[in-house]
Amino acid sequence: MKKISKENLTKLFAAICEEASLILPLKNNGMTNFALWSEGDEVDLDTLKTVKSAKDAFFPQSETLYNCHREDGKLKISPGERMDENFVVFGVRACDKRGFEVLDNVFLSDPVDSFYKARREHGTVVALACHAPEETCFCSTFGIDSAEPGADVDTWFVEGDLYWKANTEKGEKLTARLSDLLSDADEKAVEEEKENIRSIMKKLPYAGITTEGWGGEAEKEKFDSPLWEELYKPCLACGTCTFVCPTCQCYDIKDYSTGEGVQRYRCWDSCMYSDFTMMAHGNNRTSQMQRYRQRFMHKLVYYPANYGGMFSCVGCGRCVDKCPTGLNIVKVIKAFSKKEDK
Amino acid sequence: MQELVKRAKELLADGTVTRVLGWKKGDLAYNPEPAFFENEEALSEFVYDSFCGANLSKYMIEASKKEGKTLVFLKPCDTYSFNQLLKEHRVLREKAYIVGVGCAGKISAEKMKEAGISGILEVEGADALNPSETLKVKTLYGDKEVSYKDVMLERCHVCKGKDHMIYDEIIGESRDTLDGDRMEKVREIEAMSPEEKFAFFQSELSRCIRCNACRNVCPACSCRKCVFDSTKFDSAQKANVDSFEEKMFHVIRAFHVAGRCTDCGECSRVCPQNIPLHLFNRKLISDMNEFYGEYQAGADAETKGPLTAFTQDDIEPSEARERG
Amino acid sequence: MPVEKEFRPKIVAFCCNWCSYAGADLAGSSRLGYPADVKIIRVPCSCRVNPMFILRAFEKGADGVILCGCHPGDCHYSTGNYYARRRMTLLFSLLDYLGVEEGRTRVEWVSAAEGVKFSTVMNEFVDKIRSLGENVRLGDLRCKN
Amino acid sequence: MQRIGVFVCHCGSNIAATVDVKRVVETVKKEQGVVHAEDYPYMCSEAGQALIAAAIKEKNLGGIVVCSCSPRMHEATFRKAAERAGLNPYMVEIANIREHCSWIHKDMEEATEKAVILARAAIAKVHLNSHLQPGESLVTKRALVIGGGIAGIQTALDIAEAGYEVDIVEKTPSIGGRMSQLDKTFPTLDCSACILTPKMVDAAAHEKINLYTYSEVESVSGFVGNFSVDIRKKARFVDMNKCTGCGLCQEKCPSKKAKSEFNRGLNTRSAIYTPFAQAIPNVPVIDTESCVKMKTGKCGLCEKVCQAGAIDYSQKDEIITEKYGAIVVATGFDTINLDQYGEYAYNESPDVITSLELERVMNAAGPTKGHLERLSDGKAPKEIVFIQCVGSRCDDHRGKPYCSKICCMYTAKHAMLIRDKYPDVNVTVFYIDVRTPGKNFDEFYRRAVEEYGVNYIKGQVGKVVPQPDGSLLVQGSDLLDGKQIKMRADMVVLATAIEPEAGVRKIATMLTASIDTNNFLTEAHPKLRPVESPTAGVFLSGVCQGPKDIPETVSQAGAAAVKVIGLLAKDKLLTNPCTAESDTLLCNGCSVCQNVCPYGAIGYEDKEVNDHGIRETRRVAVVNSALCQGCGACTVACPSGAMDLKGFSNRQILAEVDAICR
Repeated sequence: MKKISKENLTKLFAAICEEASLILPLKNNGMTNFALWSEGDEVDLDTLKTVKSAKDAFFPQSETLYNCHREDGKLKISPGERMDENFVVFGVRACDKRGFEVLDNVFLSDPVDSFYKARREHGTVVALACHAPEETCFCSTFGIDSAEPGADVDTWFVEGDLYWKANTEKGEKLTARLSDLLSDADEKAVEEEKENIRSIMKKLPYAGITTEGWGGEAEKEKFDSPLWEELYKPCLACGTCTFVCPTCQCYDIKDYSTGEGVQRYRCWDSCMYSDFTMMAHGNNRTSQMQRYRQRFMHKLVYYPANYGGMFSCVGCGRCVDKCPTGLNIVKVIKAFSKKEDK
Repeated sequence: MQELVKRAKELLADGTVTRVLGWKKGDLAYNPEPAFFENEEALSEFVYDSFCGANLSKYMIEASKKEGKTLVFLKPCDTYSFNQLLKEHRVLREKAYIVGVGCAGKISAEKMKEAGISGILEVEGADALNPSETLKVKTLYGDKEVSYKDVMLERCHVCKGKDHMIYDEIIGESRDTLDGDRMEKVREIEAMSPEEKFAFFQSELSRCIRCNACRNVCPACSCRKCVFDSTKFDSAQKANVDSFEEKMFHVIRAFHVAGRCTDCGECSRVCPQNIPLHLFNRKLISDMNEFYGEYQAGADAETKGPLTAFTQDDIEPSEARERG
Repeated sequence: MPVEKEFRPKIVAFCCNWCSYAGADLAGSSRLGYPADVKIIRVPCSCRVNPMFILRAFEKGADGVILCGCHPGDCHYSTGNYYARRRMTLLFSLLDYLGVEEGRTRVEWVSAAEGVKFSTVMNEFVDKIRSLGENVRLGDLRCKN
Repeated sequence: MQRIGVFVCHCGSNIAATVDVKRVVETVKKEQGVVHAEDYPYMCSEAGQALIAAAIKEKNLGGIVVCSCSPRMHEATFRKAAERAGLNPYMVEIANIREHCSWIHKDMEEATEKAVILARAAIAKVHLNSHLQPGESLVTKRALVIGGGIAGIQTALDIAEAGYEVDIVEKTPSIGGRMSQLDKTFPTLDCSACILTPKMVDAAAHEKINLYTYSEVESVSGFVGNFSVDIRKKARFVDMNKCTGCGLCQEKCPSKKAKSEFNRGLNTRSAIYTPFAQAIPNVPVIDTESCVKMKTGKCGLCEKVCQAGAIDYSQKDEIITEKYGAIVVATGFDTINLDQYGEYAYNESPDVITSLELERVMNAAGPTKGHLERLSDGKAPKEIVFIQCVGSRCDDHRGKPYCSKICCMYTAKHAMLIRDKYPDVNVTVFYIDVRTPGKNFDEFYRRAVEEYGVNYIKGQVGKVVPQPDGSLLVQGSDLLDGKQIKMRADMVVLATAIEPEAGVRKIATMLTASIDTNNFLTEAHPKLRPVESPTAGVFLSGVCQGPKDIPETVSQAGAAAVKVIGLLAKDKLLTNPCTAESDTLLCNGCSVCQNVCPYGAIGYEDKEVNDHGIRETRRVAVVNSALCQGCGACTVACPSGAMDLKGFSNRQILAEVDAICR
């Protein structure tokens, strides 16, 4: 266990940047999002939840897959760049850290997504324990311990210090590189902090939410439930929930004509959108009810069916915070358990 | 609130309406959701409090396609949107039974969090018609207090007024919440140098994640298929790959709703990144009022909007700039 | 010192078929020159010009966009340019508000008989765009190489 | 993706001298979809067209781009050529590399580069063109002539002679126009009335011609072959069917102080009046401004004396709607207002008059019964000065930049007539240039100088100053002698510039006909289509199109008639297929397009739709392609992009934008 005083954080960031780039929560006009750090930026490690999750670091909202243009009547293709420099994502919460694992299942299993893989290989995750969980949090539902994220490096703020603990080889390497700035610390303060966090987690309004009844086995029964027809109605079909979500991984591939050529890029897509998975004949899902159902079925049924029971919701509560009409995954879970109670 | 439920039950019972469009209790202190209630029993979950900011008029597009009338609760500002939708034949008057509900200004959890309150468990005093001046908030981290005005939505500080523009009946009195000039920020930006203007909007718009919440909540953006989702202009976009795209999206969106936007403020309310989107709409409203005479979209369902009308001696674009 | 390459702006001129396009033809047949930077797109009427077209031009690298139509009152379709006038007044005002330099957009009314005016306007407009330099505020970087 | 052919025209050296056509050909060959490109000296020639046709067939082209002159010149030519070769004519696009390129640029490098870009834009567009089919519309076999002067009368007579119905709308109480105000006509010195009156009578008597005098066009809608026109028949207060034209009412009318419009205000007329003796119809009108009965309710003398009982004070303006296939504008001219020309003392002295006023003075039916006398004191003038180019060829804002064309000749005519009838009167003409291009015109002018001793001075008059003795001091310059001239005159006659009738702008707007900065109506092509307006179905006759004398006016009137006859002889017309079209699946049914449509071409229907599996009834816009003229206002008003314009679709225009900006 190491520590560094809060006042020296900027030095720490600068030191990280000597051999890697640094992505961490920055404040812009009152809103905090993960972004590339440079000296003078307003770092915000107090805000519990960035608006967008940290997934951009490994799966950016858009990225170029390849460029093509005509040269002497022939098509020339140049592939998009894979990440080839080390970077550090700092201040990731336990939920977002689990989110990366959800993405790993999808992008690192065959066929491997080489863009994602390159980023994962070059990125070191420094997580930050949640000092003050909020009422919208429910990570414990998915067995996540916000007091001990388990990333390459875990950190805790206690009093005026940031406590630092490396968990992996990558984490150790980073720690070694920063050893000049880090001093040794005992774990007592951190243990107290962990206890404190865990006790708050128990008091959260969503503390009792369980995923009982969900998972791959529930497919038919959940899919056919008449509840969806009631639940989806206020949905505006915007993509807020999917774009702030740390685990939504759907993307669309589009072409952009630059005049002299075409840039093929991918960008996040949202299953809430009417043109999601649009094909020549039209859409698989023609109504918003179907689209709405898809999102939750994916998180709570299809994904666990494919990946050994792991849910693709991490309980970060961003959708609870941000849905324009007050809808969220917890309401869905609750509605089903209420129905089943009857 | 009980009065609304009572009236809804009566209208359901006597067959005037087949369903009720209102707000349903949330699972937290502050997240009620728009909801259709098909029967008396369902109305037990009905709520109308200070967090019921959502403008229900756009849901009437779908409700107009259904059998029978829908009772819809509209706040004064929502009635402008309803009128505008009526003008554009997107909703049917005969399918709506409008109960105009009183409003004392709406608040949001977002604003409370901005005011430094986190871990909200209970909010006391958020009564829709008669809220307390100071809200008592029970949180995970102790009891807090916050002034109602401080957590009120921006749009309520520049409220269009207490009058409903269209209704079948009114329940509950509205409260005056106006204490600002809605064009103040617009003027402030107008006075900036082009460089400052550009920097300001660049910084605001750079946060846009193209979630389309602003568009999808907007009662004026009622297109079956938005140009940004269709291939008609080769303009289908899903992400802001380049900073130009967010400008394109927001400029065109503002232009498409010009003369139709009632300034209901929903776009700014729902933006997850808190981008002051109303600043685009208000600029256009301000220009149209100045150049073509005062016009309030949705004040009635007949008057032609400024972009579907003209006079022979309208201002020239160059003159408009000189006035700039 | 490297010699700076002369800035040659890309300028799109939307001209209505009945007045301004004919005015441009007359400028041509009268040999009234203007810089080759101006490229004309023929539209039936100024009211055919969608703000989307103008933004698209900037997106793809235009440095200036000008819209020319019949004089108010002389529209071949009676009312088209009146609508165009309102639309452009508002669009340009909004672009100014966004911080795009004012001179990059312009509306001019040019009749079929005004070859001289067409040429003068285009010369002026090109000068203005040259003085403003390259458009960097309203373009898609992917199109700049 | 189409298989595209590009054809680059040299236009002799018009294009080829500035644009490297070979390089254009080589460069566009690399463009996507271009499978054929070639150049030729004259693409529009028969051989050029054959070349295009051959390529279309051999290379199986799906679209062609012709890089040539303006599409306003030869788009139709190339479309026809394509059609003959079996290609839909709307698969042709023109890149205007002459008017918009070679003619305005000097640098070959620059012009060639631009020509390539213009070609690329056209190629990008033609990729998105679609096969359009023109519709058909029926032709109403009836013509409207606006204006009943010599131009209108002649046009109407010629059309009627071909067997078609014609209506003449004339705003004054009688047909006849300016020509009826003239005394004699150059260069033959015919009496104007003697040659005009028979034509007026012919027109009135013709079974195919219907006169609406004292009437004005109120509004026009529709399009070529199918115009609908509202005509306001102003209340005459005299029953046309009952009036015998005896003239007793005018004689007895107690109010005789109204200025005679016919005599240019030089004398007065009664409140109930016919403008002149030979007026057609010979039915008076009551001028409500001067009529005592109308103003005070008392009087009613005319009603009392009218034995036919034709007076009807209760008459109201009546609006009738008529359908026409073609409309001819023959609204004529007036002299300009001289308020700005203080130096000629026109407003100060009654002895300074315009030439048109002199016509009335010289006319036997005029204010002086044809005696040449000063209007101030009735004395016979001894010294008359004519001033030419008053307000014509003027480079300041007071006058007109153009030559009024008729003044040199009528001034020579006036001078000659005066010298002939009053040999003791000295006549001096100040001129800038004397322009006499016309049959027997120069001979006529020379006679005035040589035989009649008219004193022509090249120079301008700076000032006319009324003197205490009633005479006028004329200060001018003699440019040939290079000296200042001061001379005394008894009368000064101003050859005042002519301009289109005041109401023509309103009429042009109603007809959506273009008008130039001087208010002359614009012709479809200055050389090749001089009697047609750019607006289909609208034709031009007489001075409304530009200054003309009588023989030119009559020729143009006949030419306009031929164009009308050619149109009315058709039973059906092909309509422009470039009309708006709404995509039912995208339409919101919001009515915004209908609000901006100037033709009422958009309606709404409740339609059953299947929107990717969603079946419902929707209110959607439907365009009546017979009414739609293709302006595109609706396409921009439509927020969802449901409304698009065929031939100028959103994607076509965007493709052009992209190609130009690339």
